Amino acid sequence: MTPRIVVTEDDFDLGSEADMLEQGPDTGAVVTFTGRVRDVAGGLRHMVIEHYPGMTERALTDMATQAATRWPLSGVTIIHRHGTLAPGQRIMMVGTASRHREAAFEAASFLMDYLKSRAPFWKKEVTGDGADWVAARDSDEDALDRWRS
Amino acid sequence: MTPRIVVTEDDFDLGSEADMLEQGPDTGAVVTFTGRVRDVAGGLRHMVIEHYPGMTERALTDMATQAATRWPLSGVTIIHRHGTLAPGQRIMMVGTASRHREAAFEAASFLMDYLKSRAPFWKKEVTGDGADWVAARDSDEDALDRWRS
Amino acid sequence: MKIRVLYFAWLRERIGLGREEVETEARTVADLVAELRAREARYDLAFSDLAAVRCALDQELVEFDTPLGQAREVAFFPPMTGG
Amino acid sequence: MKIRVLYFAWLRERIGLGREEVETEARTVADLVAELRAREARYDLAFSDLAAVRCALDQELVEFDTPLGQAREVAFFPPMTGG
Repeated sequence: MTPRIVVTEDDFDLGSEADMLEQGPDTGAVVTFTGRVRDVAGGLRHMVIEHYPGMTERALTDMATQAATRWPLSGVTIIHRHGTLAPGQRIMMVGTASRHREAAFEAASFLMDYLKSRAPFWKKEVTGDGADWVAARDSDEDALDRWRS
Repeated sequence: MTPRIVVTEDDFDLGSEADMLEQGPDTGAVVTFTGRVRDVAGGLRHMVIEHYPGMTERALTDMATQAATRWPLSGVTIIHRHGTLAPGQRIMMVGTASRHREAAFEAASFLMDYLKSRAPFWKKEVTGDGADWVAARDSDEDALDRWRS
Repeated sequence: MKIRVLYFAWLRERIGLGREEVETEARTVADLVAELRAREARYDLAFSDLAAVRCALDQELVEFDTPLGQAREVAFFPPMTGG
Repeated sequence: MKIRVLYFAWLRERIGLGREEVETEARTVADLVAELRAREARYDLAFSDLAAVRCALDQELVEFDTPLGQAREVAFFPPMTGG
């Protein structure tokens, strides 16, 4: 299983990404998570996502590999955009394919938890009042606890 | 939030279903689960899915309503096919949209657990050796325990 | 009273039909099952292991000891295997 | 030794550059931070609350007490907010 890792300024097509994950005779379950720019109080003009080229791809590949070690996965896709994104635009997706639903759900949830606080992306929100870097949430850090065993 | 419930013989388009769920200014997270006909030992010719028209739609609507009571959801989609399906074809999907990822993940997982053993669908596998109704798994019944509180 | 009885999956196949109208004085679902089993061997066989049968009254899952009441439709089927 | 130092997000903005080559004899990441803070007020300000700063050595997350060793690249940034 070679994970599909994409870091890009461009949008992606969820349908064709899911189609790719569905291939293979033993894939019964595909879970996708898609994250999208929400509007914020005060009116979001756009969001700017910065990342650390090189480390980003390494970190995402490492997470996908860890997931494939913990669950029997036939496919993993992680796509994350950077640059300037307007409200309503897609930011990222993870997709997991497995024989059974539990593995696909858990692996997708694991990948999201790690991606939130271990992949080198930073979000800045630009509103009419100025620009602010999004603060990390303690709850995102806490979410990692359930995967430590 | 009016759930989108579809019981049909036809295939569906995951991309456009996810697009519909992504609408709305406060939707930050969309989770989809897609189930697909796996091949089975002995060589699956096709699967036949029978359902209970009328009760099926009621049961799925009821599950979606329960999910929306437990989690802050801006959208729920459940699509389930019936009739004859070949290996590799999509059987069903659930999709959930929310402000935050935890709600979208948990609600999708909840819907799948209920759908597996509380929605009136029955699967029959047709192989070269004959036809057999798929037996319910105890683990599917057990999966419901975690949602009882 | 007259009630519509539906059978699904292997219950439908063993009994040989998917629906029928039944005239019954049964008080509960279990009483109705007993009447059906007394009719013919194919019913008796289909209902021989009730642990493997589920039932719905007017499209709601119920236990076998549920009174039929004013129900218009009762359905029998194996444990569900959707998803 | 010479090491490439990268800054991201508000650290980049406060320091006013995204990368630089630094000549240092620092043993650990923390020693390097101390050297940088001693240079100029903008560095001192950027690193004033280390609890809000994360670092990576050759693109792997590490603690501040990690020896620089033969590392060629060190990066400083706020807690990550991907997803």
